[in-house]
Amino acid sequence: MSTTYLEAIRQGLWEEMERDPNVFLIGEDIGVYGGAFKVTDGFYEHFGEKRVVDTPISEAAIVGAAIGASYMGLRPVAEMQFADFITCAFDQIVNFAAKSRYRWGAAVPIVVRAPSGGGIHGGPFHSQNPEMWFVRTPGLKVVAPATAYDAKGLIKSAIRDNDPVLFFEHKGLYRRIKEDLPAGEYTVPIGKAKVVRKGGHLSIVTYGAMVWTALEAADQLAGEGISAEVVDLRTLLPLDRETVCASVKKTSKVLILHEDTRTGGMAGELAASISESVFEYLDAPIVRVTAPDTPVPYSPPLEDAFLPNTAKVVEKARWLYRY
Amino acid sequence: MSTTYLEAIRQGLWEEMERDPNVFLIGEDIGVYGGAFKVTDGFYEHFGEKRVVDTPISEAAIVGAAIGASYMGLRPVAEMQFADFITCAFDQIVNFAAKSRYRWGAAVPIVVRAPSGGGIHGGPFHSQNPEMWFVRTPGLKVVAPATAYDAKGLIKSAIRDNDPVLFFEHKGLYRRIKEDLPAGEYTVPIGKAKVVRKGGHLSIVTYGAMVWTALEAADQLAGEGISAEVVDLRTLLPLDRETVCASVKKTSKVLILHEDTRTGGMAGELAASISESVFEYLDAPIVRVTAPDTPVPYSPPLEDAFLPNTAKVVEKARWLYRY
Amino acid sequence: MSATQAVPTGRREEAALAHKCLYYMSLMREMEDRIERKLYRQGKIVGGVYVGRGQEAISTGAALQADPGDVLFPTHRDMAAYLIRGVPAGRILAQYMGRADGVTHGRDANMHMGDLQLNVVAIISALAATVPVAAGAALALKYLGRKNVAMCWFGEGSTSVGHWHEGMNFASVQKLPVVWICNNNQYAYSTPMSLQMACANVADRGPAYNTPAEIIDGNDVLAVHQATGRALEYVRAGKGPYLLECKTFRMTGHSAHDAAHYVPPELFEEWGKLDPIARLEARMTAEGWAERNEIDAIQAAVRKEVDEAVAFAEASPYPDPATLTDGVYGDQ
Amino acid sequence: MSATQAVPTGRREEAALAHKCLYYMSLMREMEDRIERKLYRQGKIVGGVYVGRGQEAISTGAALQADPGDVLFPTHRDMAAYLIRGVPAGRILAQYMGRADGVTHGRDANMHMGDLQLNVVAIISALAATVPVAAGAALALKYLGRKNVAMCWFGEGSTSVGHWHEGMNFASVQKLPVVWICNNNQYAYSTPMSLQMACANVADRGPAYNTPAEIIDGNDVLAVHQATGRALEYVRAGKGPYLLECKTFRMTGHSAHDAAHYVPPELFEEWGKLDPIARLEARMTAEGWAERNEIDAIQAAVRKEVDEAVAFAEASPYPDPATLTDGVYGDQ
Ligand SMILES: Cc1ncc(C[n+]2csc(CCOP(=O)(O)OP(=O)(O)O)c2C)c(N)n1
Ligand SMILES: Cc1ncc(C[n+]2csc(CCOP(=O)(O)OP(=O)(O)O)c2C)c(N)n1
Ligand SMILES: [Mg+2]
Ligand SMILES: [Mg+2]
Repeated sequence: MSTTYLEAIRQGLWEEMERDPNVFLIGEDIGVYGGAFKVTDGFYEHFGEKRVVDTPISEAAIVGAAIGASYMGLRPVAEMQFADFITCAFDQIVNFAAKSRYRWGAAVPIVVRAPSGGGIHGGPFHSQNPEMWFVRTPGLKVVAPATAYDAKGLIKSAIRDNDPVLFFEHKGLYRRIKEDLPAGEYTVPIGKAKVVRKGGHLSIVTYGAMVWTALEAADQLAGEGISAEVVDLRTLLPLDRETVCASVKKTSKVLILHEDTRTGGMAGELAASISESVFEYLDAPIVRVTAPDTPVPYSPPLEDAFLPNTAKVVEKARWLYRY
Repeated sequence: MSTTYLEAIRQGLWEEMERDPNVFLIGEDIGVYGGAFKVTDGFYEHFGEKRVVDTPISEAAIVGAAIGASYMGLRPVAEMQFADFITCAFDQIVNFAAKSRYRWGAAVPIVVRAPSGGGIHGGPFHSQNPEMWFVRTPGLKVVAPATAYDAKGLIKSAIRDNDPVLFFEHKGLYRRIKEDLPAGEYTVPIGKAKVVRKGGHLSIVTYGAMVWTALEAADQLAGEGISAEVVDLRTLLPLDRETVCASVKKTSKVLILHEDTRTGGMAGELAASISESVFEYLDAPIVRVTAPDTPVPYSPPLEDAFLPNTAKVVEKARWLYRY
Repeated sequence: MSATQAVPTGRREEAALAHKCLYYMSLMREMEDRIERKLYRQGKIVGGVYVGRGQEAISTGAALQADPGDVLFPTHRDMAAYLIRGVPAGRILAQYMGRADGVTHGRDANMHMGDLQLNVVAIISALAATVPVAAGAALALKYLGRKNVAMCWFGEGSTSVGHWHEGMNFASVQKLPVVWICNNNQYAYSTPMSLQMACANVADRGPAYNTPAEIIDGNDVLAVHQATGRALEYVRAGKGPYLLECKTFRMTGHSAHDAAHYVPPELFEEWGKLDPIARLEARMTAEGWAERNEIDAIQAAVRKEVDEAVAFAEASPYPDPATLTDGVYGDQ
Repeated sequence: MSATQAVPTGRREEAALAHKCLYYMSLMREMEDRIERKLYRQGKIVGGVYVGRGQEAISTGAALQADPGDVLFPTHRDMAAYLIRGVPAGRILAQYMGRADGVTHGRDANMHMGDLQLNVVAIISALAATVPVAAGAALALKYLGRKNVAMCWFGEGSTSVGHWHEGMNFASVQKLPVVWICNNNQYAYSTPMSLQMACANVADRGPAYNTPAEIIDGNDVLAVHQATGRALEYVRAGKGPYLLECKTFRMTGHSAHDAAHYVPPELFEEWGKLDPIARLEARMTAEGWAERNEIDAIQAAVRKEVDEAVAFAEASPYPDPATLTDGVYGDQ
């Protein structure tokens, strides 16, 4: 029975709540309503109001309360209704949660779930990819699954992790992708990238919804005799530099793809890492395919132009191949 | 008469307030007290409470009010008491100010001054370099002067700029550096880097307080027959990729230096830009010298180990030279 | 001598005001009905749709008191404020449809629109973020010696946001000329008042800022109009901010995709009887401010105006993707 | 039969409490005097120094009411809370001096310290950030069925911060077991109450959260102790949070490098007469709770304890730079 990305997250949350009575959910409209995207639909009925805490509109209080509860031994999973509102909880995340263990040894085992990403015509405040505000903040972990399998396995790992984990769920994938999940319980380790398609001519390094774009591009490129390897980062912090560099070592050419805007994006960090560690293996410039440096526009033709897509990846990959 | 970095900023603010009655200051303890670092000492007495607005402890309201006032035609200069507290105004900056012009054509000509940087044993919350939270946010401009001359010229340009400018003043430089400033009025353009020392063997690209570290390192390297060019970015967004790439084209080797932590730091963006644009000119890996990925520790021996310094730069530069 | 002329002067003003109120409330209602029940279902609006059905009295009654130089900060449920400011209905519909003639030219969605020429400021999604911004606009009005004020709306749920508190506090300390207007529709998305705040009224928060706070019937447009008049008098006199809590009810789901199963049906029923448009119509005929046929004429005019606006919006092209990166900066 | 034995039981308890209060207030005073007036001037403390001189009654009176299982969230002016919790004086001084034996092992500065074993949580610099965190701790205590509460201090200036409002509101909606304690020392850095809030008292903000709020004399340690008792009774009964506003005065600059020229000298004079330690001493002798020589003995013991603590701290090594990157993550 095929499981959607959304349902996979649901299952992961449900299983962890069944497993550990200290796991609880906190957020806006997650209880009776079941969450803006219905990820927690039915949780309130099953687990009760103690473990599914509906809050006022107070992102800072949601994350702050999660931190405080985690100090007392609980395992809070906070939901941002949209990832865009995480900016309202920013100080709590980057200053309170991220630095707690380093400063005074107090672990902050919280998860902040945040539906991010575009492609649903949500406009500038319901489409952002805020990951880089956090990838640059030591003490946090940042996860961005692309598949239903990984989404379930990573949410479970995130809940069990002893550090604050930001869990960016791509809302465009919620109901778009499906796969068969194993019957038994499993986790996916935080901090490990995955080669999701093997190839020899060039590497495409990406994460989140763009993994599907990369795979489509790789398919198309294969038809032209170009063999692209696709690396799905899965975790953005800590970054699995080894897997990325191993792929580049093999292919000698790399295209970095992300839905996020260009300047200060993940591609920068990857480019630095690659040109630091495997420079001698590089046979071509490091190429980026990203959104341009603008807010996410609302109107469909504008957003379509804004988002990276298969055609843009194929074009750049061809150029790279021929280089 | 030699002018400190702090005094240069003071002068720039003062001159702009004299020039344009719509320029005003807003922040905590900036009035009667003259600001935590005394940057606005004497302004309240001279310009009065209308133009020097002391606020409650409300960073979001400070920036929000600045935005609102700018919509009405004023030119607000907001002060964060320490750059670290800018996280409390995060939503206002990255969502309200940054996106306003793009969304609905409403310019937000505000300046947010933020004393940043370490080396004063301020600990994790009085030493941060928050620039990358903003460099990754389209619609903002981010400035980080290294010299008294640039500090004055850039604060004046920032005030005249029609977009939101984050002005990171390195608090470690406030009273440490001095220079003679021109008698007449001048500005320094936003968006232009500067080659502050010419050299042929390698480029050191940096900004803020690290410019002085780079120059010291270049001096020392010169003694060993290694000629290092030093590029001071001055503006971090929009980034002057041309000046950086031109230098790399010339030297073929580049060391990127910043006080900020490594992952997701400015060096990443620069590395991506360089390996994208001037890859063929590179004769060696792109090297980074940065702080490690930890919060800024308080104790002097820890902070000394944390901060990049001349010795670390020289060592890496030597390696690069020999490569 | 027509019926209207027979009315004494004071009554004539009341009648004229009632006509205006009815027109704008009805126009807002018709616009939103068309958006939510037609265009959205036809797939012509691809982003979110939030309407102010049942709450039209608040933006109408309040905005009609404002001078053109007063600066408005409406929420996603205050469309009448735009209409009163003179934003053309067609451009609002084009906005919803992501067209080039939309108020933001397709850059932003639905009620995220503003026009500084008309002194109306665009919200961002993050709730209550306009509260400190409105305080800043008020600061500027005072700074510049203008006699104008800022008028800022927010939902009761938005009062939980830290920015709300900071803006309310700052404005009160600085005695800024701003009228705060709470659309208390008793729900924030699915969250009822009881899970939003422990106090019974948003007005109970006035004393925290030493800001006078008045509770009014938000479904009575003339009551809102009058209360806003009192608030404006206080605020224009330089006494500082004033808070109006308008009790109302959200006669719809949170957005077009929310069926509001969590709202007890009795509440819809009860509040349905207090519909501000029906109430005003009844009052108008009862007071002799209008004949039934005059009211019908207003409604017909409104429908025609919206028909034309829809036609305008549908004829508007989509924005040119070539403009995608324009206007991030002023010196671009 | 000694003088103490002559005191009836109730009085004996009062006397014992007064002794304890005097000891902790004096210890805090002596620690901070040594830090600010000696170690800092000797250059042995390189970071910021903030003291609670004149405010010792608040952290002392309140923290002495707490059970060890109650979770404390003190501010930068509440050192007594740490001492009462059993954080050794020497480790606190080592903390200020950035030494390996400091509570945070040199990682963070001054009062930025905590110990979850002792149920005391470290502030971050951003003011009021602990308020929602304390609410979360209280939520967990309730969740886990513990009978304990959270006790969270903040300055009056911190009540302007959005996080304060969000935390207060959330705690009240959820009826969480938390006692809020405001150190209202009338200044926030250089900012007086009048520029911080338009209301006269922080307690005026209680109704915004339907949280009972009591104003007490923050320079009377026994009054603070009693009021905290009342608050705890209410809170432990599951009735929700309780707010205590303790009026006091900051008898010092904001930090060691601030001469507080902006404070009218009369205020220092006036409040100097209300010094909580001198007042308690006077009361103790007046009530017959202690002879002057017993009080002198307490003060001598305190000085000796601090002498030893200084020696401990000065003997403590600096942290090893090789540990710089340890402990950013748990699985490192
Ligand atoms: C900071 C923030 N958090 C969450 C949301 C998602 N959201 C949009 S509207 C809404 C409810 C708003 O309630 P209220 O302020 O009462 O206004 P109403 O919609 O009832 O008019 C929520 C939670 C948001 N827009 N901003
Ligand atoms: C969010 C934030 N803004 C600014 C500061 C700088 N700052 C440190 S203490 C202080 C004053 C605090 O006043 P109050 O809350 O009354 O506490 P007090 O120091 O008077 O005890 C300020 C402004 C800060 N620490 N955090
Ligand atoms: Mg509402
Ligand atoms: Mg204070």
